[in-house]
Amino acid sequence: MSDPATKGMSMIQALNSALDVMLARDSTVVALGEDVGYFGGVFRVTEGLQRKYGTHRVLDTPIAEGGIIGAAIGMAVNGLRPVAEIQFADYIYPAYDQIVSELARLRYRSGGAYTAPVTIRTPCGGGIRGGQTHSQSPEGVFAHVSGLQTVMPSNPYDAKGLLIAAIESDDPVIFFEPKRLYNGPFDGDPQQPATSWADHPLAEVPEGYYSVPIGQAAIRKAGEALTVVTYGTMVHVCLAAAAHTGIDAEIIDLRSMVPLDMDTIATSVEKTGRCLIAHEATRFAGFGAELSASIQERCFWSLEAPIVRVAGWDTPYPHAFEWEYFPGKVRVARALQELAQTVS
Amino acid sequence: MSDPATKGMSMIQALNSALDVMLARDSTVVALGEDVGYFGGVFRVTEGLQRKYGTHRVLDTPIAEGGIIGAAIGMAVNGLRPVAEIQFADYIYPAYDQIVSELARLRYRSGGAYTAPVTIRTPCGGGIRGGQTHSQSPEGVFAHVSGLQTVMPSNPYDAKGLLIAAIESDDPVIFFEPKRLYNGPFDGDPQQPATSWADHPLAEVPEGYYSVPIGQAAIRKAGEALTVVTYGTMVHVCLAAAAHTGIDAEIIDLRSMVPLDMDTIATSVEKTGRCLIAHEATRFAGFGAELSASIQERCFWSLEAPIVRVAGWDTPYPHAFEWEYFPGKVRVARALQELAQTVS
Amino acid sequence: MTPQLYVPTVPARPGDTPDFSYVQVSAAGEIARPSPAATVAETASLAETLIRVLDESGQACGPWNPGLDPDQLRKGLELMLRTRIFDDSMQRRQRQGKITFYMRSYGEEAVSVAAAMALLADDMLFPSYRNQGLFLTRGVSLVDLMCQLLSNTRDMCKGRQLPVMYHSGERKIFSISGNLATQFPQAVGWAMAAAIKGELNVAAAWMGEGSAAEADFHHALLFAKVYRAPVILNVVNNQWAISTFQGYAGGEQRSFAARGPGVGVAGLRVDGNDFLAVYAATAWAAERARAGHGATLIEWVTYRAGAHSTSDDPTRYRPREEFSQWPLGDPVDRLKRHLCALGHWDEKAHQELIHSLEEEVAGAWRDAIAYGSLSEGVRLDPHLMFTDVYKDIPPHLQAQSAALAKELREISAETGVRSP
Amino acid sequence: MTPQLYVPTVPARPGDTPDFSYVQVSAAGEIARPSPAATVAETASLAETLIRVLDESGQACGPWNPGLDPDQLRKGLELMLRTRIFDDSMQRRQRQGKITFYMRSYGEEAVSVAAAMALLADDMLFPSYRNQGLFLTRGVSLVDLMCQLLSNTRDMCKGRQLPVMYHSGERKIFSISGNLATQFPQAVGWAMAAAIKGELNVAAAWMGEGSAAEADFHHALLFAKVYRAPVILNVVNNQWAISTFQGYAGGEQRSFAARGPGVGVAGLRVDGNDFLAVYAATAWAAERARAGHGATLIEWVTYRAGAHSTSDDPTRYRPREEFSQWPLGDPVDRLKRHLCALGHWDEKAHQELIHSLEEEVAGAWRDAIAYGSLSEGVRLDPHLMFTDVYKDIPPHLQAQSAALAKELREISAETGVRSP
Ligand SMILES: Cc1ncc(C[n+]2csc(CCOP(=O)(O)OP(=O)(O)O)c2C)c(N)n1
Ligand SMILES: Cc1ncc(C[n+]2csc(CCOP(=O)(O)OP(=O)(O)O)c2C)c(N)n1
Ligand SMILES: [Mg+2]
Ligand SMILES: [Mg+2]
Repeated sequence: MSDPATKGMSMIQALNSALDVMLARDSTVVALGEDVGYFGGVFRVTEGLQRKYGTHRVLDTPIAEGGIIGAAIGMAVNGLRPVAEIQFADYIYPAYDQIVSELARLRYRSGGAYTAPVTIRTPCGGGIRGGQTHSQSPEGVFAHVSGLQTVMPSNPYDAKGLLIAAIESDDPVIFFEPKRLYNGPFDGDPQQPATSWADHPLAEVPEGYYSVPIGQAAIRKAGEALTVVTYGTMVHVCLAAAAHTGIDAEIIDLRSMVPLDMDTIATSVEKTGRCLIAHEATRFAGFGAELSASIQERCFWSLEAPIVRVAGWDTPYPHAFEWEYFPGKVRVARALQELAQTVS
Repeated sequence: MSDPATKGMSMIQALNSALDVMLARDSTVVALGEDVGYFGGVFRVTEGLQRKYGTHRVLDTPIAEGGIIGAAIGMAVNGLRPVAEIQFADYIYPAYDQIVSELARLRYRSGGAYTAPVTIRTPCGGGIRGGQTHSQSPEGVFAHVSGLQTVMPSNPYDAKGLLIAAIESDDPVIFFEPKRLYNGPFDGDPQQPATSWADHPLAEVPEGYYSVPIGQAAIRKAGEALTVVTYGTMVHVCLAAAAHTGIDAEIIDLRSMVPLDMDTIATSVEKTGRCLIAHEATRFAGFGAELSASIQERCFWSLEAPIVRVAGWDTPYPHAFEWEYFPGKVRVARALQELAQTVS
Repeated sequence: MTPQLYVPTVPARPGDTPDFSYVQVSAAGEIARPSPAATVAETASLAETLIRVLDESGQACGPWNPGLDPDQLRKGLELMLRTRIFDDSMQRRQRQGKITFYMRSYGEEAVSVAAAMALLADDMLFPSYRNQGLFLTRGVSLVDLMCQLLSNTRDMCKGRQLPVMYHSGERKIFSISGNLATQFPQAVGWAMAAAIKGELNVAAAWMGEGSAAEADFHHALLFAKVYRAPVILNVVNNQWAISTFQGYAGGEQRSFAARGPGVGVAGLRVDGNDFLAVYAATAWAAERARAGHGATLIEWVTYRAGAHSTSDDPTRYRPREEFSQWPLGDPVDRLKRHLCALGHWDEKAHQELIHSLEEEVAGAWRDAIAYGSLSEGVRLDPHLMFTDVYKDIPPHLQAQSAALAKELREISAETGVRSP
Repeated sequence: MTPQLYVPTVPARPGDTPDFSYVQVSAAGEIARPSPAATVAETASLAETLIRVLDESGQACGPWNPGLDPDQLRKGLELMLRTRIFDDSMQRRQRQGKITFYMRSYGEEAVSVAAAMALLADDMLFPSYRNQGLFLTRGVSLVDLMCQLLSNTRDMCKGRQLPVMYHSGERKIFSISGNLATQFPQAVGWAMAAAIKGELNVAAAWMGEGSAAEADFHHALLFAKVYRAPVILNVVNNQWAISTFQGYAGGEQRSFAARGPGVGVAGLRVDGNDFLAVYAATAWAAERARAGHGATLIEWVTYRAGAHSTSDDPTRYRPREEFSQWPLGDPVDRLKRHLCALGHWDEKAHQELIHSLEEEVAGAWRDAIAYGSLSEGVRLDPHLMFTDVYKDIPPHLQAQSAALAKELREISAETGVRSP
């Protein structure tokens, strides 16, 4: 089903391409959100799409996240496949009720009579000096809600393939886009100059249709010493930290939090006996807690050391202390070293 | 500071008494919410208070949870101590943005210049045939949010003492009231006749002012074989399951999820080497995940078996299958037996 | 003057004499009927008055008279009566412990029945929990509704929803949510999609006046205005939201309908107990929407004659005899009087109809109960709990389903009881 | 006719000629001024017209003329100019990389300055991010504002907030939120508390017209109506919300002010670039609130003359020359012309004022930068990150603070760099 012609794309271009492909293939696909139409979105993910598909397929909306999702649910019930953008994940909470009480439960409560295949795209994460209201990673408060799928790609190839899979999914998807990765990978060291996606192997993206299945993790680096379970921006940080320490880590990029690919995780942890979980979101009761709990339930007898979580501190994301807050290369590297050295 | 005269009270009476005491002691305390005024609340927790303190201290509100919390924040900024009722925890989501983005962050973002000591009371949990929208336990999606305290009492004594502590706290509190316990303890067996609080030792409640500190767990039953960490209705279910199985469990009633009393938990788990976590909320990425993750981080070397979670299934709370859904005595007993028997 | 907090007045509490002087009533036939293509400004006054067709003597008056034929009128009467008799019967079943919960629409039957009759079969309905008349008018069978109430083996909701939270995929009636107001922006989105697809169907949604305080009401109105969505937004002002009087929802000295023109959407305030007015106003709004002139907000002035639900006791917060003093009367009585005045109906026919409907409801109950209930007879398979969370059952739910199966086997092995 | 989705018209996009024919402008002095004690119905027409005082020639006309003395007028002009010069200077600092982000209020200065002058010092203000004039008028020092922009050691927000998200506890200005609209119901709650306590202060809140789509706007209006809260709800209609034209916020053929009367709250539509009209309308609403007659929704018609923020490039979505065609002109120019016409001001005084304000701003910057910035000089202690999450630092945050301390020590030991 995949088109062989590929092109180097940034994550923004890859996401734009996913929308372009799906708007062209499927007349029921519509995109909507604040500033997504004429302007093409504040991060330019929907650039050019309204010009190409018209104001009825790519809609500017009022600034009302609850209204956007409420309307998107209704559209989906009437046979469309809406892709709604929430401008920043920090601003998704006004839509929380429509997502949790309605979108997640419609199929269930109606015994399957009604469904709403809505995709909600939203930029998340820090590293762009956005301060406490442009940096959040709220995947944890969606992962807890039965009925939703939650996805977070770490590279252009997955971003496009997963977004297409999300749009095609008959279940709702919360699609988090780590905004720090929009224009290039980021290894967590703000002192280094920013890099672009050019020449990154996972930025070589098919121009046409393909999809990456929701619910399958990817092993970004095989290794024997320990397992790192992570997603989003932290994939790159963990790769850099492993390289920096020279520790032979196996690095798993979850790609989807729900459904969770526990088999890939467990196979690795059973092999290595050690596990580090990394995410940008605050630590307490974050998604890393579920990972840790599930892993120890399944792999307890293989564990040679406690499972370690590296995450954002349990505070809002402060503007001035962005790099002291961000779980960067140094923090991950230190944790890797300690974990590798723990003697059981 | 405590008044020695005590009286047998149901949890509803104890909560009412807490509000009564605080409305009388502190002229800045106000209570507000849907049907809380003239009617006294759909569960009658605010019964008689408007008559006693007037329509300016005990307010009926429009049906707009977001508006209620938004207004309560503003009242608190202007020197009041509002106690807002959300009629069912299932209906708290329209207020999620005001809680997460505003209530939880005001002190932080203003460098301490502004604070909002709001208490949000809300009935949670199942067991009353309420179906999927009158049975939820959403503590997990609040525990993840820095800046909030989350509390859930399991008996009248704690309910009154913790509610007074919550109202007096200068930080916001989400105060969950397990509605199945309003009128009596519940051991999780729906075949048994309902019991009342009469004669329960923790239903002997001081009539006057006292408080139970937020952030301190209580050991409900000392034991050596394993540790049970739980809260709310499940405290009673776990006590019954332990009695049923004869397993010498140490049963910890958290009372507060945030701040979490890890010292009490760790002391116990280090002693017993085994731990079961029980809550009614759905399991995946629920608060039990944080408990499991934190416990294995701190007590890993003491653990003789994997930490076990018993929780609601990862589905909405279905009307017809309430008892198949509810993590009742049988499910907990089975898990206790397995945990006690796991050989390391 | 020392400031003090203003709180809305509640005209009468238990022990007081009912006082409906706050209800502004126009004379039947008095209000003009502009073209459904009129601008919002041209219709603004309609949000302030009360559109009425049936007068006290049972005559249909004025430009809003929809001119229904006797068959349609009799059908309307029958559907309202069927709704009421069904409601009363189900309330009794709840009192007998056969179902766990019930909510009647007593006194508000016209709002649902006449609206459903005025709309087309392909128009999409987004009801609240007090619109059983929509289901009956669209022909959903009593047995199907009862099986939902019983959470039995034929429950359309597969045991997941509280009683009354029906839906009908086939009859284009949306799934009722326990969460107030959420269906409003969804209806607007549905209507936007119809316009996007170039289809002629309209959407209609209902909520109570208390619910209009919720954010979703505002979002719906605003999106409907911005995109001129072909939707009818119905606010059923039955004066009460559980114990809370409509003044607390903003109804004091201000109609709910006026919020429409406030935002730029046509607003009508209509006698909700006047079958003909409900029909005519709905038809007007549907014509307006279908012709591309946009949405209408309709406030139906009515009275919740019964308790909020079977969990409620209204004598704690309002005078017992309020309904008897309600200035807009009873919708069933009023349509009956009209039909009798026209010579198309009489007391005997009425009693026969009631009798046959009671038989029908009783018969349907016998059929429904054969599919089991929560307490007796066959039961739904508990493993249905794990389906429809997602389209396919993911691995973690398969594992949980298996764990439950084991639990249930062990319990029945030990106790002979089929459930924990 | 085949239905199709309606979408609002945007009068001009890049390359088009600016078109402001949609803006309904009344003549200065034309609109009557009812008593602040008037009923909502008596004031309803004020939501549809445009209250203006200053005419094209700089004369103050009609009943809304607040009759300010020359000192007040000069003070207003100076505060608007100070705001503008501060804005321009900070925007340059952002371009130079000295601060990370900035948002100007260019073209909207009167909305904040005149309002703050018309209110009492104990009235509580709930600003949006485009109300710096409130802070300057209340006398918050430039240095304090700059230190916030710099997230430096004297930052009132202790490094936590994005630039421009100020507050002033002392001057009763609430903390600005990054989340749009959330301050609106909070202001209503603050006002309700004032009434509960029997205090005479009013609250005032500001948001953009785009933000009025949010639920919080609706909640605020409704709670203000129900409890007659002493609050002024200001919607600054500057025509744009980032790239989104006000028609998408519901402004097409409908004023934002009309949403007030729609719900039962007084609504005024006012020329926001007319210093005298802003002063007068604010004073009217404050008097109304203080006397217990309830809230007012005020729509200020103005134009966002600059970019949305330093992250924005408006030439991508609107004609570059729109502001020059804006029918309500520039608030600074208009007040200047008025003062000159009265003989209380001249070009020389104006240039001297500009010069001295530029000096003042430059001097304040030198003072502010001495407290450090994100990239140079002394820095805030990163452990401030862990304070104020709660009143006291809980154990888990103490542990995290200690972990960070260790991390920072190790980093500086290894690299000599003070931060990761
Ligand atoms: C979001 C939400 N908040 C609160 C409730 C609890 N509740 C159920 S019905 C009701 C009253 C609704 O009144 P109204 O909208 O007037 O409808 P009516 O019952 O009169 O038909 C309330 C508060 C709910 N179901 N959902
Ligand atoms: C809840 C929320 N949604 C979205 C945003 C992103 N955002 C910031 S400013 C803005 C436009 C606001 O426009 P308007 O209210 O008209 O104010 P103006 O900028 O014109 O002063 C948007 C969409 C946000 N900050 N908060
Ligand atoms: Mg009602
Ligand atoms: Mg604007």
